[in-house]
Amino acid sequence: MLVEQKKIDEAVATIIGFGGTGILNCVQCGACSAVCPGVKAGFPLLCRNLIRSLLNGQLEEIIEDSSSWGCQACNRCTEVCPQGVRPQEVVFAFRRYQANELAFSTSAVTSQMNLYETGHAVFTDPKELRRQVGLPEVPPTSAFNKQAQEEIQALIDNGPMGELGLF
Amino acid sequence: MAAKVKTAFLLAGGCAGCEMSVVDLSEVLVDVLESIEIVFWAPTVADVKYCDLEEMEDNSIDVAFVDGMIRNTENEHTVKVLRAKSKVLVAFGACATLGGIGALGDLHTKEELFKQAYQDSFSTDNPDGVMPSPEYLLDGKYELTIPALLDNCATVDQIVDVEYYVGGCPPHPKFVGQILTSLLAGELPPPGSWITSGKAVCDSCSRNPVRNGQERLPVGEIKRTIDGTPDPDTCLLQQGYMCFGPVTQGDCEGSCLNVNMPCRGCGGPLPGIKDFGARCVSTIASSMADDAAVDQFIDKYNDMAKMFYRYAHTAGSLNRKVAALKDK
Amino acid sequence: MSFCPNIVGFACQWCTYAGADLAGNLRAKYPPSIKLIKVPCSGRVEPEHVLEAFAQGADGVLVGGCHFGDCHYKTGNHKTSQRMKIFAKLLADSGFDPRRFRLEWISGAEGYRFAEVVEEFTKELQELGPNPIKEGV
Amino acid sequence: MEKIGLYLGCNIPLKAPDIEQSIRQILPPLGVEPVDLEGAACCPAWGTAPSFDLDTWCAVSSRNITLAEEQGLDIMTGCNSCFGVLSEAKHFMEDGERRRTVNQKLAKINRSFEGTSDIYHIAHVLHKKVGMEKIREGLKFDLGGLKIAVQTGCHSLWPSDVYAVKEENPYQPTILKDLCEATGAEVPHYSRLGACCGMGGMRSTDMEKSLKLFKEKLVSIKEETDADMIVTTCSSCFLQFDMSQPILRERGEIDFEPLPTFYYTQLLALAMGCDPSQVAALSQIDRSAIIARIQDEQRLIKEVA
Amino acid sequence: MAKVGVYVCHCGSNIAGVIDVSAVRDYAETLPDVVIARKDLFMCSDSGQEMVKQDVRDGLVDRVVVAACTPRTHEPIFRAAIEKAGLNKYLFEMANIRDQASWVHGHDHEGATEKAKLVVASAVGKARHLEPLEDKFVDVTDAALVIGGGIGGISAALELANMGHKTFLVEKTPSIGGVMAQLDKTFPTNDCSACILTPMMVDAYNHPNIETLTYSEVDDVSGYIGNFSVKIRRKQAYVDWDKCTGCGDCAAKCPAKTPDEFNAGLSDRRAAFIMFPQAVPKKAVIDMDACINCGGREIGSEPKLNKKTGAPILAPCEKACPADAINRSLPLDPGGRIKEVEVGSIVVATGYQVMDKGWFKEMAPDSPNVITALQLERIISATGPTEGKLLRPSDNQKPKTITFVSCMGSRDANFHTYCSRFCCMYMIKQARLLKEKYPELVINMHFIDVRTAGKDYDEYYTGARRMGINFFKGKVGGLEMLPEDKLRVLAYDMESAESIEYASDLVVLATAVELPEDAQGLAQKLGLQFCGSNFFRELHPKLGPVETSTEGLFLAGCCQGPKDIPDTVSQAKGAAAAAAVPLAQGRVKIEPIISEIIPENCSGCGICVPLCPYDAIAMSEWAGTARAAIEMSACKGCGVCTSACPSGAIVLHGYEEDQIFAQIAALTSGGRNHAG
Repeated sequence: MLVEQKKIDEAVATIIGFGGTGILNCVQCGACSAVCPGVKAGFPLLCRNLIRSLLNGQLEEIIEDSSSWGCQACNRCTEVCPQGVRPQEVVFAFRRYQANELAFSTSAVTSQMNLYETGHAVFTDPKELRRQVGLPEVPPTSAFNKQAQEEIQALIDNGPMGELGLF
Repeated sequence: MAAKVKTAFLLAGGCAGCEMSVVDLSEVLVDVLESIEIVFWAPTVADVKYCDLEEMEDNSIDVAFVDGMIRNTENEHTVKVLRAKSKVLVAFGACATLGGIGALGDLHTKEELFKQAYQDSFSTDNPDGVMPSPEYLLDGKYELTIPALLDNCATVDQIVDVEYYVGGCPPHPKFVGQILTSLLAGELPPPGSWITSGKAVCDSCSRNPVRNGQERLPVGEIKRTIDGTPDPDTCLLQQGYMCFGPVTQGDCEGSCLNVNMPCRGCGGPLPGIKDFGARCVSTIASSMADDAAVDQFIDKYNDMAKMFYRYAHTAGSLNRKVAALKDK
Repeated sequence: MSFCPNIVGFACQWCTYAGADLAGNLRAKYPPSIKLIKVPCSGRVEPEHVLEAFAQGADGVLVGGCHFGDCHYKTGNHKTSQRMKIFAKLLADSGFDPRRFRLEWISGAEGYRFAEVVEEFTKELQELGPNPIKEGV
Repeated sequence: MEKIGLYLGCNIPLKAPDIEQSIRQILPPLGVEPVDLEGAACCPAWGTAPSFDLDTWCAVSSRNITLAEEQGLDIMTGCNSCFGVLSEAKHFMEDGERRRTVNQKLAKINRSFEGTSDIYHIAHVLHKKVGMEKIREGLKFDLGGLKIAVQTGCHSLWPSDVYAVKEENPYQPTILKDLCEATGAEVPHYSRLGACCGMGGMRSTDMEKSLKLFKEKLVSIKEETDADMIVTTCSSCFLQFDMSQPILRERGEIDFEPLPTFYYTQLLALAMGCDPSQVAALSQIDRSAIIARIQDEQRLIKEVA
Repeated sequence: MAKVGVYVCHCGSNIAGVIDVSAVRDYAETLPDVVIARKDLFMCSDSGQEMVKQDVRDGLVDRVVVAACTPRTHEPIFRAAIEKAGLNKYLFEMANIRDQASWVHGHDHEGATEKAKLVVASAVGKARHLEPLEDKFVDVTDAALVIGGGIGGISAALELANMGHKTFLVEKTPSIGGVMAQLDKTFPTNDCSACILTPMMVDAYNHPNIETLTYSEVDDVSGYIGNFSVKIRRKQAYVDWDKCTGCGDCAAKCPAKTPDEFNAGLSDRRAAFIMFPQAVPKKAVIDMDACINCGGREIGSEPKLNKKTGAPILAPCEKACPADAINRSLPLDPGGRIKEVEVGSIVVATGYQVMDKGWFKEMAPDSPNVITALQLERIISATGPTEGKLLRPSDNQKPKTITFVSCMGSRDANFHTYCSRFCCMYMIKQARLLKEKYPELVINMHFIDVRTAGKDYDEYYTGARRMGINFFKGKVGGLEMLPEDKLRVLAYDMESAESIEYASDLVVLATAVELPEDAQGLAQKLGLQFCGSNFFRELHPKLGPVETSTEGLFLAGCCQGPKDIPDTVSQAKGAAAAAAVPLAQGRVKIEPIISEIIPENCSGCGICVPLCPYDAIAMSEWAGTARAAIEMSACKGCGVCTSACPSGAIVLHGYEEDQIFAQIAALTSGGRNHAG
């Protein structure tokens, strides 16, 4: 691995730009990784190891790695971090970098489409089930609410997600 | 017999209380009049006109006393004339030296003052909302003028040079007597000075704990004068009644304290002190026990400017400059 | 166009002045708005000093002392706190914007904080504009 | 009766409406009136807007929060993920700069985030606002003798600095334990109490890794507690426990029958005597036997009966 | 009229790299009363100083302003220079244009230069009003006080005493010895702690120049270098120490139990107790907080009488004491008694405490088998609760696997950002001692990284690796409570980038070193300040490591920052040497930067009297009336009274009213409003 300052600066700036503002606080103690369910399950690039790669300037090299999408967003890392890094924000910042480069699994597209169209990331037609348990068929959510859906679409269109060409 | 000392009194924007103090000299005044000749005492006592003053020769008056602050164009004009006619000019009393109570009007705009005085006050009956105007044509033929209110109040020395200052609202008659006596004896401090004992009210106050060999304790609980009745023998400040005696020239010999009221500073600051209100804050705040007492104080006395600059607003180092901005 | 306000700072030599020196050691950047007058203790600062600075046209005045419990003279900063609390109210009630006056506790170990305080105060004064009495008189 | 905005999320109204029904049935008798947040959308889930753009995340979350703000209500969620996402978004919105930017977005749909609504999990509402005493008073059946393994779930524990209500020690959570014990049941400790169940992004990204984690947790429950059932306050954890136990069983990775799993309000609704066909109707694992044990006549509490 | 000379320093490029030094010099020349303005590459160099001295000697200048770095370091240097040239050294003022200008405004050269001009103008303004002042001298009390009886305090006291100075050694617990007395062995030599410490404790106690006051605390300190008055509260022991022989019979009979502090709470002691077997002095104490007043008899009340025999029914402790040292009928003052001593200098060696495990919620603090390293120290100590056998607290069984966790609360922004410095080493020591004694024990140690900077330290660590102790790089994230009171360790191995999980029987936390809670009160009494890490602040981290900003007050040991025993002893001896200087000199100089009351101007209001933090102001008779007066030697020159005096009667020399007003005038004179 070649260590290039330019690449390191670029990686750090990218992560900070996407919300991983604490990355430079990291002293690589590993406490985050010790409690991370993703690390335990075997995702190679989460928490301490992801931050290490980024601090080495390996941003482009790891862009296809799917570990970040295995992050449970549980924030155990944030709770134990002794330096206020908020490692989950770094993981998510990296995810955002990947997403904005369209480097994510196609299966993730469905939930974006669902969100855009129905306001619900998880969407199945609930009418039958709801009737069965004695509830009105239509829930009081955006699921069948045109105005609510338009509002969500306006919020998504008016931001980087809208520019990705998914919708 | 030596020539009598030519003396003048001018009331500027004041209440004439200072002149009452002169009159209160009673028999002493009779003795003094042996040695002085009143050449001008307007508009209160003598039947003289401003034009009489204007016609006098420059430097023809030996000593002139001005009481009251400079509040309108008339005050400003006459004090300038008097200055030219006088060898020695004395700013006499709290208003003339520091601004006095009336100067607190500078915390408000002219409009607010007029509205309050001519419209909103309880006893005013002015359904048409008529406001005084400097010029008025009566019946289409009589041109009447009244003095115009200045934008801001001024002390006498902010308008003309002043040789001596005397504090008090009003100056205590006994002290006035001493001043006149020393004037006549020619025992005067260098020009620019206050004629004063130079000591604080505390120095003559019988309640001052340290004069009685006791310790002065920090003030923990703050009281207003309406809170209970102060013990007449104990220091008022020590009891929590905010007394400005430590900060104030005590030529009054503690008149207010003698009737169980705390000092509010009419005597003015002690020699060498630049700003009465600011110094007063420093002293009074230092005498408090802790921040809690300070909070209690701020809570109980809601307007600090009217509290600490009650008599010294115009002389405050920043106030006149701030007042000049208020109508802008 | 923003202007560089002139801030007169009174700094106790044990804490805030030392903190300002530490900011230098750390090369912490802040605007050249503030100029410090060193005093032994913030308790040496009189309300008159602050008034004078404003009367002379200073855009802001900062009084800096030690944190409570940290005063080299045990309780000097408590007295400062008492005085300046009332004084700030006096300024406000006299019609002068009290935001131009700040009392801050900055220790000798807080170099970065000193820089941050100056940075922030400068920004606020830029928003407030120049001391109005400078033009007023 | 205290009103509170009922924020449903996605899973509960669309996939598990019996949980919704249980919430709607238990709250009024306990003195809380749930108010629908008409038009509420996804929180948005971690894998959507939060994975793309912070401001879009905050905008969608803030829109949901404004639905409650407009009615002057606080928000109550039943889903841990929603609780986490909304709480974190609100935390982000404390930054003035971000609040300005996001409010500019919201202005386009005539909304404005003010930050006046607090965000609660339904467990918090039951624990802090209703209280154990009132829960006990509302019971029809005493669950004494039943053993429950609890699963609090991640998103109401960490990071503790963003939550309006928090556990005294997030590593030893007690809120759900207290709630379950209020029904009379026993809630033994197990070592992987705080461990992740493997649901969420992990399950959609790598099913095998998710199951590996889940199995560890499940085994810890089985071996250390031998519980009669699992009770959770996270609708995602509920789905994992309900869907993945049969898979492990089928693969022969576990040698015991899947443990019936309930969302807490379902358990409480059953204990309060609600109709199981409405409040606990939908699950992969057959829960009829345990429901019968819960609503056994011998458990009837006299005063109520 | 003053003749002010202004000397502007380039400080190499430190100043000149940012500030236009020539422009500042040119500007200085235009200021009123400035007769000379010069510049030099390094004003503090010999040649720079010589330039000033020559101008003084030639009579060209009588006030000197140097525009350079901070007066906090360089004012003394220039004052000394002008004094050598024959000018009163207080006719000097510094303009700080480096630390507070060039170093912080590198992004704005023009702004920095303009600021430098104003700062110089301010210094000149003050200089014009400076008056000559004379140093004053006072005699010194030839005695020292050492606060804290740990290894630091003992070392300092012995050093001072051996130099011939009377020394009071004050310790708050019943025995000297401190934390070191609780330790089993010491790294890197594995010396038995008691074996090397106990002789020193005895030496100190028996030293003719040392008066050891244990079970005592400093109640109040007043005065100043050379003349401190100290009130020491000797706590009530409820045992007559003149009679007590330290036999321990009272403790043996006492029925009341309370956690034993010396054993870090792992065992109980009695209410009547001797702190530890090698205590010095070996005296019993009755802890009234724990005493159960046997027979319902409060201390200070007469015993009940036996109805049959009429004999008094004594408490077990009273009855047990063969030396008649315990008499519960005596109305002893619970506050103890105050002893007042006069000393010339003070060494503070109050030591540290370790954080409680309760702070670390992720570390299963409720488990009895999670312990602090100090607790393990007691477990492996022969005088400890298990008499040195490794048994875990939950079941008194020998653990098979033991885990060490470093950096608990140290290097952690949530608690203490600093490194506690000696944890790595003592963890390795404990692991080595255990592994030597129990080779079959599995020992896993988790570090962020291993820090072994010290003589023979790294060898000690590498040796531990060779002994078969397992080292993991990576901070432990948490513990989970397993059945049988075992703990699941959630750790991480940085080398393999994998998480680690295993069950451990005993977990040892190396919790951070911090000041004890009562340090705050002591700091107030002594006028000590705290550093960013919340230890007592030394005068200068490099050049004044044992001094404090209060003259005559010195620091030793962990109260100044975490240190191991060798460093503590070194610093203690350094502090003792520094504390001996004023005692040896016999008199000390008092800077004349102090307040003075002009009695002519005083109105006798007395406002200033309670304001003085040093009680230096009192009312006294002057010209037949009460006026305030300041005791010069007690004044420390804060100026709090000066600012409060309503009569303007108090002058703080060096910070006089006209000087400060001149500075304000200068700073507001030309304030440019440039685009920012």
